[in-house]
Amino acid sequence: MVRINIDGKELQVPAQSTILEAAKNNDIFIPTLCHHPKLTPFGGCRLCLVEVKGFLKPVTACTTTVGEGMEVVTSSPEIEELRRLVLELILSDHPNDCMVCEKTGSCALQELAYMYGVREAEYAGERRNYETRDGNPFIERDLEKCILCGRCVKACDEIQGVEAIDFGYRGFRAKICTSYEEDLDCEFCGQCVAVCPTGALTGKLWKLKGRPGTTKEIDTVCPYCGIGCNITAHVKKNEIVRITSAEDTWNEGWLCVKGRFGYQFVSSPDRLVRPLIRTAPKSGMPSLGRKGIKWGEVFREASWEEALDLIASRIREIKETHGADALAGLSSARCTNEENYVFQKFMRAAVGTNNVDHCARL
Amino acid sequence: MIEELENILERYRKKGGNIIALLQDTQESLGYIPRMAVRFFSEELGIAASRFYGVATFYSQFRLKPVGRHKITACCGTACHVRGAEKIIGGLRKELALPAGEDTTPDGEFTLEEVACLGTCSFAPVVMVDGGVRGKTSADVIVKEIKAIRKKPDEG
Amino acid sequence: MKDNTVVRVCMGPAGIAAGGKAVLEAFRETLADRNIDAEVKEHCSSHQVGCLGLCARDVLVEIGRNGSKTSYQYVKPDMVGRIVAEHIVGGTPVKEWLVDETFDTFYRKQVKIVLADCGRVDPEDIDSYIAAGGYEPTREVLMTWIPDDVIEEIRMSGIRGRGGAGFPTGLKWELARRSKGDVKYVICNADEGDPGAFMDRAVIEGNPHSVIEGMLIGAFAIGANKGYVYIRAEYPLAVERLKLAIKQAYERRFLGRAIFNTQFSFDIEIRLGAGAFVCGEETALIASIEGERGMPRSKPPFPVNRGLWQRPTVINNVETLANVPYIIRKGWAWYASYGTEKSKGTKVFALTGKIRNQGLIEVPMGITLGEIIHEIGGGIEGNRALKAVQTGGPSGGCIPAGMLDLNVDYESLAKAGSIVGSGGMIVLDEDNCMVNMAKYFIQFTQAESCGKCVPCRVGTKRLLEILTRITEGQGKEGDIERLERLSRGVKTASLCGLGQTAPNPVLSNLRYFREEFETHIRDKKCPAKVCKKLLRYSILEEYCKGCGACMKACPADAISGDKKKPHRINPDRCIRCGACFEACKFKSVARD
Amino acid sequence: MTNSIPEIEGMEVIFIIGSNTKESHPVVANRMIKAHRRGAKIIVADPRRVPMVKFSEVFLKMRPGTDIALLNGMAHIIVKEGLLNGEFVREKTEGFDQWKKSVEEFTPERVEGITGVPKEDIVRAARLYGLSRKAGIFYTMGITQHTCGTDNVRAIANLVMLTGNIGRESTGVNPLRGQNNVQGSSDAACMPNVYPGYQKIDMPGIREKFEEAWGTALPPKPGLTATEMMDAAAEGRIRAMYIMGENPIITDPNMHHTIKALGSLDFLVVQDIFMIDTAELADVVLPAACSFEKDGTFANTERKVQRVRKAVEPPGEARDDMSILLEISKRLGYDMGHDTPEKVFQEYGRLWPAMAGITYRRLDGGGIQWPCPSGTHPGTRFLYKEGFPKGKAPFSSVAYCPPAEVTDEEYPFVLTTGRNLFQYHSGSMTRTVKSIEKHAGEPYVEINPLDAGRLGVRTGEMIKVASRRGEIEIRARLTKRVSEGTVFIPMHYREAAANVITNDALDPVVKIPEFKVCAVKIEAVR
Repeated sequence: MVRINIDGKELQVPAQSTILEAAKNNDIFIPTLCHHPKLTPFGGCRLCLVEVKGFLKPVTACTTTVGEGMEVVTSSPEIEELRRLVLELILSDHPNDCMVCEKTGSCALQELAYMYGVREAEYAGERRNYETRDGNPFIERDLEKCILCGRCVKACDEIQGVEAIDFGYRGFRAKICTSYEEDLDCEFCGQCVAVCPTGALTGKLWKLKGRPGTTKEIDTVCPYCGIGCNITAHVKKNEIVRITSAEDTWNEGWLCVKGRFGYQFVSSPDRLVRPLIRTAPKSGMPSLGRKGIKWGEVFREASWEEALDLIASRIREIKETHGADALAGLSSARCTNEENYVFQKFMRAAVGTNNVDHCARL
Repeated sequence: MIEELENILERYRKKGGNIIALLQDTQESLGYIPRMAVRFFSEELGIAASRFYGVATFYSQFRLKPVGRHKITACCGTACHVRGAEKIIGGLRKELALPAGEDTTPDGEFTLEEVACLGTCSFAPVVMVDGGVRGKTSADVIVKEIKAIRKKPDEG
Repeated sequence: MKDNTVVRVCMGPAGIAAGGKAVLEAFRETLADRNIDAEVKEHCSSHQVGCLGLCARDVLVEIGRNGSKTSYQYVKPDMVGRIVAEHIVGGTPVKEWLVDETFDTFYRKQVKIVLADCGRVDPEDIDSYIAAGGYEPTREVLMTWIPDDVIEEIRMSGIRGRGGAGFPTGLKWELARRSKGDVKYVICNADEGDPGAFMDRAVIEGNPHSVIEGMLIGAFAIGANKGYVYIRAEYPLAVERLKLAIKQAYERRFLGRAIFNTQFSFDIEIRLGAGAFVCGEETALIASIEGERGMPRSKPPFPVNRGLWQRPTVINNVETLANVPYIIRKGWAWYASYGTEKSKGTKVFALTGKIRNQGLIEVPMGITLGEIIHEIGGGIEGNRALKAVQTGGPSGGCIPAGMLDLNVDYESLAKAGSIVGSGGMIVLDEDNCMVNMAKYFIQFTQAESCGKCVPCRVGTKRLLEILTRITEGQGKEGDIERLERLSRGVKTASLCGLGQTAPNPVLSNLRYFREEFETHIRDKKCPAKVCKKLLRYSILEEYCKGCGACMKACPADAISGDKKKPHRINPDRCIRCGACFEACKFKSVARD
Repeated sequence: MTNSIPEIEGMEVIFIIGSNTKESHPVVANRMIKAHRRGAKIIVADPRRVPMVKFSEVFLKMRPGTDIALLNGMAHIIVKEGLLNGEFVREKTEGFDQWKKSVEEFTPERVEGITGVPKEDIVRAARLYGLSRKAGIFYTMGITQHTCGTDNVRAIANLVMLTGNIGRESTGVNPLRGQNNVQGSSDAACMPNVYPGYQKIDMPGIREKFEEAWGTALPPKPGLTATEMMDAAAEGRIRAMYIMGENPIITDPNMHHTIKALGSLDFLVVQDIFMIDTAELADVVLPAACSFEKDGTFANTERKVQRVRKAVEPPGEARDDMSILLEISKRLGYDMGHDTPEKVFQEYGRLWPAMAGITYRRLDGGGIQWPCPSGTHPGTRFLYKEGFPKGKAPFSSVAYCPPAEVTDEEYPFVLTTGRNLFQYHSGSMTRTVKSIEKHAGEPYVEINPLDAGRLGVRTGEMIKVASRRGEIEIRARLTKRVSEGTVFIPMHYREAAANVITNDALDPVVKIPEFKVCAVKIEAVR
């Protein structure tokens, strides 16, 4: 631990922490755009500039580690003027379409622009414009909204180990690129989307479905692999319109392509919506994806009452004629603990057999 | 092309090097950095292709498109600037009818390159034509040379 | 006939540019024809600076006979015959072709340390360097000194980084020595990026071993065993010479293991820059040597603590290192006897622009700008009036004509709003537009910005846009204030040296030539008549002979008029290309 | 898992065998990459050059089905070079000396012969793992889906005990579960031989306890496993099946056999969210709710129980599985006496001490890892801190035996099956997701370019892959990922279902089929 002084507050902070971390942990606000707590520092946006006694120039709080007896000022007229100018410059090269931007409401840039009351850019000038759009099916890349903070590049490298993207070109032409600017072809984990502070990276499925603040958010668990990542479902009009994961979950907000973008099955038109009872004899062979089978000719829709009664009576028959062990049940690794508990209890206590298993082995 | 790339890779693996060196060798032997070269190195070395592209687009030395048969290098150093380098470049672009943003003629004959400083400031304005230095020169002089090159059948 | 005549023909880039090859051939042939057994040497190629340094007068030819030397300037092949006939055979020099008197004043005020051996030694032959006392300092240091002595010696000499920032070299070495780490590096920064500066190239081409020696001594001082020279690929000759020099140094075991049979071993590798000005910045240079994009990293940590591959690293520029062996040889006191209290020793400048004697000069720190311009430089070219002197390239600023008594040293230049920088010194006359100059430099830095930090990436772009519109007659009220605010912001908020100094040309030009900016903005006029879009062309009827030359020349059909009758320019059609102005033989086209 | 996922960051050595972690458990891979960035050394053993190899120190590209040889070989080296953890072996294990003999024959030379892995690499891997006292092993179906699956796991256990790499933070053995609640459905005893919490039904007192709790008599003898059920059905011993959220036609080996089995049932109920392949053979199909449409809990691969919360209403008349079962149960004259998931969970906790301390309220503060015996217990991040439950853990000698089906002239290629990053299991969910289908909607077989060359097959061309059990036509994907003589087909695609071909030979103990190895022949389709 070292002793430092931020804005007159005497603080004890871990020796290796940066000024920014020290400030954050003590609820002292320093604006940032390129910094992300889970990624290595970058120091590009210059918003976290602070004055440190003994230094000739302001330094970036995100890259400077504390030292014993360090005296830091996080806000002064000079510093605020610099931050304001930086924001003006960023906005001078940023599209003005917050009204239709998926990020509105959760956009770090928008929030800071609001805080500093920066509106039309004093330094209006040429803006990047990129006609070509990335054709990948998952991630919308609107590079005109990119502020070159490099978070996506780091997430792709440090977290996912894929390095599908990197900085390309330089100066005003600098741009986040895939190799030879081909369409993104990666693991589509969307960590880049998760860390993007602006609307540059969003989900293609999200488009105009509903922005944070206008949706109901429910914390639950990913329906896919056995890792059980914590996710938040964003719901609008009884439809899941977005899946996100909070930074403070045990999975640190990281997900995979299935967890982040694989939620459409819930609202699929192919979902079963009514009990079905077979009318035609069994063909013996399933269609295995062959199209054009009319289920109406094989099954008829039935009421729950009828379906459940039928099942109960058939089970009773078979049990009476062949014994309980002529029945068997397969439960599901995709159902909840409670349902699995009930299922085996059902087979054992209600049906009377231990012929119960699930697909753990498959 | 493949065996050239393999040779480069061989050298790289022997003396050890880095992305820049690899790209410099590639450009040296191929004249530019083809897409497939990057793919090849990326697969062989397990270095992400995006990093090669990032480096290749950062340094002005690297070209992603083939370079023209004849190379004209105009110095834009300060000394040359104060002695009218802009005028020369303008004149050459006009003569070569270079499309905006392009530095090589559509027929792949000429590439006009602008460099920060050739370090012969005392001879400003300076232009290099196929490696030959032309000091205290002017647009007209160079244009004449270009016309001459156009006339005589290329021996290279 | 036997003769001890030596003909030296300047074959440096400038020499070659001026047709040195042809002259060289001419001499070889003529002498052969007359079967005179005289040595014909490529001269400036190795001694481009050392011998004459007045490349503006290339092709320069030096004829040495019986110890005496005579120099000819502006030699063309067709002049060779006569020179051979009258001078070499006849023994009487061709007066009218000899170099003129300013030739000597060019030297009087110079003090040569770094450049001293350039020209005396053959850069392609290590022996000639050794003969001139080369590698003796290294031997002495390695065998009889301890690292702290070396650092002390350098510290006392007061030498400061010649690359631009002027950080005390001794202190840098001391910090690196104290920094913990078993592996340390020395990097020679030969990525001479400043347009208008070429002393590093000259030193490496003229005396590469002095740089190697500087690195050796520095490495010994900080405890490094590996060094890199980061050099521009645009300097093929320098690269070639350096490679050769390193090879020879290895052969003599001045590099490698157990140098001079001591414990000390040191290796040098060359890394070619790939064309990025920003790589002159320490941390960007490091990234580049590691093979990555040359994007600067935030400091602290400083390279002396965590540099190349996270190891302690000292980065010195070529000129700095080339000084080291001489300081060791002659002692700190001798070195410190030159220069001012805070700026010791000499500095090499590349004197160019609208000045008579162009070329590299080495002067003691503290010499006045006036001495450089008028005595060394021989005054302004033609009979135009001096307007300003630009120093420090894109990171520097302009010193107006009125301040010629300014001392040239780190402090004084800084006070005047410019910097010593890497030593570019461009002389501007009344035909140079200061707004255009500011625009030129911002254009340069903007194109070289790496794009990592916002102030530099977007800020320089906006500066350029504002300057551009001013030079095109679109300047708005308040633009000067905009420029000032933005410049101040970019200076303090940028991540690295490039951005932190990029606005200097704007600020200093605003400081000394504000009214020129105002004229551009308010009156839409360019006093220096440089900014095309602000020029107005008209035909002075009284002089016009109606020859029609201007009409032919005009690409926009803006000129009309009957033969033999005064022509007229239609201002609405005129695109201000100036073609008519140049075409008119009767000076009847007016431009204002 | 004996460890929890965040512990991975602290591991010195990570030994991944038979797990394509980056594609099957991507977020675990993220942790491994983090560890790697902090200097952890990664060993990967796999027949394929799986993505994690990019981060590995050593890659052991082994022939499919030779895991035991490899693992015994590593043990052999660790013993011979004295890298073993003597103290741990003495105090925590038994049967070492006898076991030791069993690995003597597994010399690097011999193991190289069997596995095809250069012996230098085997030695390097053995030293890395053997010298580390903070190592974790990770495996999945690549280990278990073999006729020798149980022995594979034993061989891993031996390695772990030999080095004492277990029972501490960031140190242990970690099977990664394939589906969101495999752990949970095992815990909850959807298994033929145990009651909830792995309480053996044939252990004295256990059945009585549950009969008392459930207020009814319970069948005494263990039932059949899923794969045994299929055989029984085919033979007519099983007459009716109730399948909830499973798609055995696609996921079971030897599809034709499965179809025959299910086809011969008198009565089949399928309860699912889609009209899955298996449902097409059903007599009654019931529309169920998916996990976004109900409340409950999942237990993940690290034994962490987490809350599942209802986000949307089920479509149409679809109902959650639990209430459906409760209804039928009532109709069968048995009222289970609880109606909400929370009440079910409470009963679950009452009957299984390890779950007793977990409540829905506590879960709102984040997941809890069982064992969690009391309301104040924080849960258990890693297992065996206080040694093994049954006292000393026994070394068990495992002999290497080749796969049930080996290659021959007629069937010269080894087929191994698995998953890819984009699709999930039988595809019933992911294959309805447009973007995923657009990107990874087509079945393919990975084949080594050299093999393809010999067969005259180019990337994208259709080829026929046939085994003794069936054949499919599928697009070739040429890649060095697979070695010569080996081909790989992902299991997800019904239109070219790998399980038409796979072998239904079972592991004698846990009855897992040998998905990972079978012999096939390949020809170009012209």
